[in-house]
Amino acid sequence: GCAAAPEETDAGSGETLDFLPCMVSDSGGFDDKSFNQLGYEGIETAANDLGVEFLTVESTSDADYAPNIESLIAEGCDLIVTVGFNLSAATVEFALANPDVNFAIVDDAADNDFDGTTDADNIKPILFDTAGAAFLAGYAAASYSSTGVVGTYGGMNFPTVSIFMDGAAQGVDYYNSEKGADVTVRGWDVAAQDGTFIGSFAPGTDSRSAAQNLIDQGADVLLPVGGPIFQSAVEAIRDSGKDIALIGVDADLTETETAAADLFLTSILKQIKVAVSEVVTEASGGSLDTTPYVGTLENGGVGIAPFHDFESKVDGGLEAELVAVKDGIISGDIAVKSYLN
Amino acid sequence: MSEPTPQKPEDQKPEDQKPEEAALTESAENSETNQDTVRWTNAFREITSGNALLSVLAVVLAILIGGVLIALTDSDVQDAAGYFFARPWDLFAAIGSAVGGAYLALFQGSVYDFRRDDFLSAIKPLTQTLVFATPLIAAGLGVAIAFRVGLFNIGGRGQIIVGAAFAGYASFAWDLPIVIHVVVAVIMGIIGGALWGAIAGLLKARTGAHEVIVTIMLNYVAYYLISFLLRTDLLKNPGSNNPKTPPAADSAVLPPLFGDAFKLHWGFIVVIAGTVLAWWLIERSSLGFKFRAVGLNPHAARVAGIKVERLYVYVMLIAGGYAGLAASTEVLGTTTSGFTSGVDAGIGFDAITVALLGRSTPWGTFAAGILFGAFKAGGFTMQASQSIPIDIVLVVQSLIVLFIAAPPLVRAVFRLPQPGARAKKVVS
Amino acid sequence: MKLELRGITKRFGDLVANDHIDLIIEEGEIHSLLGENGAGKSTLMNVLYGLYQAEEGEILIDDEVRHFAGPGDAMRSGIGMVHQHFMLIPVFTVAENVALGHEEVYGPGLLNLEAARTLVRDISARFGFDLDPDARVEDLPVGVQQRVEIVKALSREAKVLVFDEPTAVLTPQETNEFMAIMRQLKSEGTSIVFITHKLREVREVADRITVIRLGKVVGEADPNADKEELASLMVGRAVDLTIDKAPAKLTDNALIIDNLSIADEFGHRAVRELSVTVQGGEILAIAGVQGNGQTELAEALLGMQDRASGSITLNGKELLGLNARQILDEGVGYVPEDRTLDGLVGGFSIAENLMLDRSDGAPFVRRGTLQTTVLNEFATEKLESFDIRAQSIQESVSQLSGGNQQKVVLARELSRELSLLVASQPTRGLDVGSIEFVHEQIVGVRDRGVPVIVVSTELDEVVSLADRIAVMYKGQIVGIVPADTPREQLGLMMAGERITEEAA
Amino acid sequence: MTFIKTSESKGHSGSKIDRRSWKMPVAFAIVSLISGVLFIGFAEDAPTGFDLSTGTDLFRLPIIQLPALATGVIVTILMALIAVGSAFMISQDRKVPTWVPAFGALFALTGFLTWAAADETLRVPELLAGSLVLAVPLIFGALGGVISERAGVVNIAIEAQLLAGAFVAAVVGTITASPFAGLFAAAVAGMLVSFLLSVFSIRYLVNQIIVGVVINVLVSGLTGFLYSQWLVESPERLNNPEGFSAVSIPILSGIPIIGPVFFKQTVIVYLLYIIVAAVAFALYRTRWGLRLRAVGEHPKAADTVGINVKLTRFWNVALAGAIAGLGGAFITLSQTGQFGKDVTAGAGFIALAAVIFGRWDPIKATLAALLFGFASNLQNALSVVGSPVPSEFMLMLPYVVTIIAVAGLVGKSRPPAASGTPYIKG
Ligand SMILES: Nc1ncnc2c1ncn2[C@@H]1O[C@H](COP(=O)(O)OP(=O)(O)OP(=O)(O)O)[C@@H](O)[C@H]1O
Ligand SMILES: Nc1ncnc2c1ncn2[C@@H]1O[C@H](COP(=O)(O)OP(=O)(O)OP(=O)(O)O)[C@@H](O)[C@H]1O
Ligand SMILES: [Mg+2]
Ligand SMILES: [Mg+2]
Repeated sequence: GCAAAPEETDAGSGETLDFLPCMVSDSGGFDDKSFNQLGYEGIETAANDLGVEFLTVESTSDADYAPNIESLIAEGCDLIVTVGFNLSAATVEFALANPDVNFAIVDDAADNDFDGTTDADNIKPILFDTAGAAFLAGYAAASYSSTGVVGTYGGMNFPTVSIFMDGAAQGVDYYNSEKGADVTVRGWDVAAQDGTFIGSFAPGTDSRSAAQNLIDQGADVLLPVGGPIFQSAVEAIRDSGKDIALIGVDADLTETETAAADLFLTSILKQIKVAVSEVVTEASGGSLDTTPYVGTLENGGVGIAPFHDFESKVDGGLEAELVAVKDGIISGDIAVKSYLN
Repeated sequence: MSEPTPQKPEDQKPEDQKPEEAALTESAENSETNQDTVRWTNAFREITSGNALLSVLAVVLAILIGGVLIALTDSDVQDAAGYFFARPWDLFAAIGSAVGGAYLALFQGSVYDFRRDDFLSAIKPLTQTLVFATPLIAAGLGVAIAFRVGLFNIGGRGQIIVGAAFAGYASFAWDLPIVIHVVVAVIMGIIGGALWGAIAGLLKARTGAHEVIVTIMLNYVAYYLISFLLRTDLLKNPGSNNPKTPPAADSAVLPPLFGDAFKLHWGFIVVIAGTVLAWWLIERSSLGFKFRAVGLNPHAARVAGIKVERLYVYVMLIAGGYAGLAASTEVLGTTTSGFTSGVDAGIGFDAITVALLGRSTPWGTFAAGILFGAFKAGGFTMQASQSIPIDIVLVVQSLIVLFIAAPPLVRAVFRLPQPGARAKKVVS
Repeated sequence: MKLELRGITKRFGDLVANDHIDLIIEEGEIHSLLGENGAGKSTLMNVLYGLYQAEEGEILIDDEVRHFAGPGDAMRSGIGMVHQHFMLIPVFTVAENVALGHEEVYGPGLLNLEAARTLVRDISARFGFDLDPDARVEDLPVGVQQRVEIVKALSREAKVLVFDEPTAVLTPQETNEFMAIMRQLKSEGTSIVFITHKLREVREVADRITVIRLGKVVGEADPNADKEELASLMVGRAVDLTIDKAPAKLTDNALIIDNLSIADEFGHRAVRELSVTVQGGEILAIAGVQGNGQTELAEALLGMQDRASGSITLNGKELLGLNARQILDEGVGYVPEDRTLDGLVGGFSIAENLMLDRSDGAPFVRRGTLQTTVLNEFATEKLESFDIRAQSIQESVSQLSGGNQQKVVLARELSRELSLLVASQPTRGLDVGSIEFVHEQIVGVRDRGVPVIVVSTELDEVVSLADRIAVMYKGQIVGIVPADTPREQLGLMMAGERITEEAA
Repeated sequence: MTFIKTSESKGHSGSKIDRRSWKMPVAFAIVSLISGVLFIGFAEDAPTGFDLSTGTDLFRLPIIQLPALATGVIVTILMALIAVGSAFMISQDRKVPTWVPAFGALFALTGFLTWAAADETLRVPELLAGSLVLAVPLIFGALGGVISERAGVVNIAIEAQLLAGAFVAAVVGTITASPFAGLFAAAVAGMLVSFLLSVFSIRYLVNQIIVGVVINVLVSGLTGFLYSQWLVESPERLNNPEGFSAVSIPILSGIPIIGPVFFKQTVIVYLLYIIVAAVAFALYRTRWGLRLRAVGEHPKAADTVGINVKLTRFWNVALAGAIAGLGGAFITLSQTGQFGKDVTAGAGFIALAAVIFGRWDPIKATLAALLFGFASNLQNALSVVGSPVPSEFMLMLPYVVTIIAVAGLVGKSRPPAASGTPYIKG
């Protein structure tokens, strides 16, 4: 350590914004390579742009949510973003008790009395209609697959997980009916609403084993759903020495997971980062419109990522077909079923 | 680990061990002293031999090591270290503020918050500590009681999950009058945990299956079972698709102890009662006498006409029941808005440490539960105000347990004389 | 090799187990140590063997001071020890046990067990032992285990051998053989320290006797002194070695064992079609070499054997099929063979051990709650009446000496209303003073008109306690003879010889 | 030290006490019942394929096709026959040969597979190879447990040893860009955890179970802390280790079934074969093993023949930690490609169960771990081909199998006599 000491600046920027955005993760933590992490990036981006500090706290279990929100309130947060349906009840509780603090919740409608409206005026739900995007990815996977087997598996059979698998499976079916093809989906059964799950969201041996079994059954496109569990699939693919593509979830993993960029056919995007960042920015102005934000194919809140390196490997007409399918979904001509509708 | 094997006198008495250390070294402690005189002499000796002091020093030592970790990873400290030679005092200031801030936050979050103006809100963290301690004590008692019979109950997690399912179901699916509802729901939780615990006891009694294996496996089974049930209308909120139960009916909620401003609920009182009961059970009841006999020497117990196998079942019923009580206080008192498959929240495993730190005695477990509750409660504030990862709390916690359990080490670190150290036996 | 201990002092906390002990063992002598339970004999030997470090004093070999940091040093200096509690690994074979610690190996550590086997065979041959080097030690009878210990010590070419109560577990024949071995060793120039509580043995083989009391050497005794003299020197008071007991007054109460068979888990029968009747007011001693079914028989009487068939009736009530609880409730008193394993809960206090088999109802439990006041009064009374030497009733029994532990068991078993007493090896390892007391107690029960069964491998005990003696061999009773049967004849019966003249 | 040798008698009246175990007929009767309901009642009338070959085999074995319904009927009848037969033999006081339940279990398994995978083809070599891979960290952990407990120190800290190994392997493997360095470092890390266990339990005589439990928490907290502080910040520099990839052994790997299962694995797995064989051999045949077992069975006896009990325990616990650490390295270097919080996910506890299940014997513990690995992988394989059972119940499979195996087959087990008791010299 012989670097020069920094100048003792007295923060020249006189008019710093008096705004403290905060965030609570669910028990997955902020390194979950999924909505917690994207939410974190969202609040980070917005805070940096605004030039303000921000606070984040991680939950390790279900018992942590309420105390975490409470301690953030104690720290004087102006906006508290919570991530996941697990925090729904606690968010509503504290929103009602603290009407002068703004709240936002990712992936949940904060409607615990099921009356169709958010339970507190000061909560902004940030929702995503992911099934449509997954449908597109399924279609693309079916088109890309040369073995005619698309495999998927998830962390646990939660609706927020299975919606990807379900949408993709419907996309494959749609491809089959359109093209008279016979691509099968392994790991998800639309009728039973059940499939292959590893029982956790850890990228451990179980995830690896699930991927391996799908590969053994001939799958050449894999859709692992559940935060970081795709990492084990990457290892399984590399070791198999086969030409197998992955479909990412939540963010464009080709860009964020550079080490495995060559494996991602595409990703099912949920623009959590963008949406959170927008909400934070809006709230910094003092007022927040709390009508729910719903990311759809139409508004670009969900979608699929570009094919990047796979551009040359996919069918020439695929891009155009996908645009048509997307329009069909938006217009309602193609019905995508999910638990949300 | 071994089945409870009787310890022959010849290899039982550690010659250079002090009584207070021996207690921790043995799986189950010696019987309780009845004569007041003896008890007072013991207490007096404990204090004078520096046992209380040692516990404090153990905590200090653990906190110091935790502080090193905090300092090492603090970004201000790292920055200041970068220009250490230019302005060394910056480094010390940064270390001081990082470590001091962290522990101040821990204290403010768990005991008393100076930043509040009025006493009531300042003392709120202490009530928060008790909220977190409540299930830890209950589940810890479950581990401790089993331990006294020589059984190592790692199954707190599964027992809590099943207990929560039972208590939760009773709380939202049944419609019962006020007071009765909450009592029934709490009892249902106890029954659920007890049944799950009893599986391990039964298998041990009937087939000799080792309780450690069975309880570990039953944890997973319970987890997947509740995960499944949360996908069905049995436990899932019919209005929602999320794998989460409906909230407990108001009539089934354990009411707050000090009004709505404080989270502390009647569950804490129930757990105090549970601790008294556990104390009576272990130290004063005929059943507890048999438990301890079996724990210390199952052979002799059998020869004395004690039905060892049956006791394995009973004790696992009781141990599971306590874990179920922990579940009840959670889903009926602390998180009444419904729960998910994560309802155990690590309590099942923490309970093992709590029980062991409490030397498997009821009141020891009670105290250890409160210490751990304080760590949990303070951890939130530490994280929120100082951005210190919650993991550091785990580290400090485990170091404290280790140091408390090894007084000679603490003595050595603080250069205190080792009692019983003789001229020829140098204990370094 | 001459061995000298000079001013050895060993303390355990406040207790001075050895207080400036001086002891000289000349080359080629058998030196006997006598002393009560807890006098400090084993402690002294453990110091000599390097297991304990003495606070004061020194050890000299051939007038040269040696320091033993551990048993390894002692062994290298030619000291071998057969410990009071066997130091054998039960799951190892004989050869492995003998090899342990000085194994011969090939290359990087591959065991050469053949060398160990040869060693075992050679030494066995020298002493006429019949030892299978590949037998697992836990499967061997104690007497044979004893030989393994001896072979182990000899395999290291010990010049001084310490035997700490080696005969406590041996049959009379084995004891005689053992004494022959000691003489043979002595003639080969080995010095021997021999600790025993049995005065007959001391008088037979010892060249010199040192008496230790309360950690101090109180003097030397003449090997030709009579038993009473030795006993009183040892205990510090006069001891009456003969039991006065009135002739048996038989009552109608009776234990009738009929056609009892007990199979072990492999289906071999440990007890075969055994029938015997014990009348109230008499002591039936069951003699026999250990391992001939006595243990199983005693356990069956307490319902601890579930592969038993036949019938056991006590005053007309069938006991077989009842569990231990029910049998205890029938008034059966039981003194188990292994007190630390089966008789006592080491971590419990004396008081708690005294209520161990009455943990269900009155007087110690009411409405599920322990009655501590009642228990404490009871325990205090028993402490006194059974002369249990302890600091308080709260002292953990594991702190007591063997004799006092046995008294706790007896105090418990004899303070119930008994309809049958079964006592296995009631005085194993006890000193003469304690034996005297225990025997009085057992005779007291008999005089109350209760049938008593004493299982013992100790002929002295059998002969002095019994009204009738049943000798067991291979699961059967080879004969029931009167108490005054000559020892030689009993010895023959214990070897399986059937005797025709049956006593009523 | 002897074990609980007798159990309470049940009958009251009889002068003859029945001690025959009816476990087996009861178990097979239940299986027969279940098989009747599921495999016949709910059977899909389609064949199930069992593919015994992989593309790289020296020669191809045929795909075996079993008709689901017919197999169900046969298995049900067979189970019933075994139940009745064994009941008869037991009532005649005859011992049922061990091959009967063994083959019975195999048939029951076949019946289950045929039913669950009806209309699909199961790839047997892959199924088995995957089982082995899932078992590898468990075997390493279990060996660590066996060695430590055989030396008299209960090793609850297997989870911590695995986790420390996994963490260090990832970090060192990344920094040095050498998987071998990572592997070595993992062994060292496991050993360090062992030192902690030894110091507290052997030197300071703290209850070994307490130390183990606490060390698990400590290592979980420490690795979690360092992970979120360092690894997350710069994954490329710290958490992107060079992994091991599979190496096929020529010829051997071409043998059908056996080849793809055992001889197309990574270096760590080959190392595992060597370690298992070495430990199993050395434990009973070398001076090291003899002394190790001696201090675990009867430390005082070992002391009296001049063995330094504490030192022997110390180094063997260290060795145990090193071996368990390798298991952790396998997870990050060969399975997940990077470290994640609590990446071991309780494998240490399953390994602990395998130690007990395997009765403290290296080979048996390995087999126990393999059984668990098989059940886990079967779960995956079946859910991938689409099984009729809800996924959560499939996920329970390995745990339920273990409970049944322990309760039904193993029963009481006898640990090393002195395991868990500190050795205190007088
Ligand atoms: N390891 C120990 N720790 C504390 N006290 C001990 C220890 N070993 C022995 N003692 C005490 O030292 C005294 C002497 O015991 P020692 O074993 O030498 O007796 P002993 O003469 O061999 O008796 P016995 O005839 O019963 O074998 C006893 O009072 C005993 O309680
Ligand atoms: N660690 C110890 N602490 C206190 N007392 C001990 C300890 N170890 C042994 N003792 C006591 O030492 C004495 C002698 O012990 P030892 O094991 O040599 O013989 P013992 O129990 O008297 O056996 P026996 O009755 O067979 O002669 C006993 O009083 C025993 O209770
Ligand atoms: Mg003794
Ligand atoms: Mg002695």
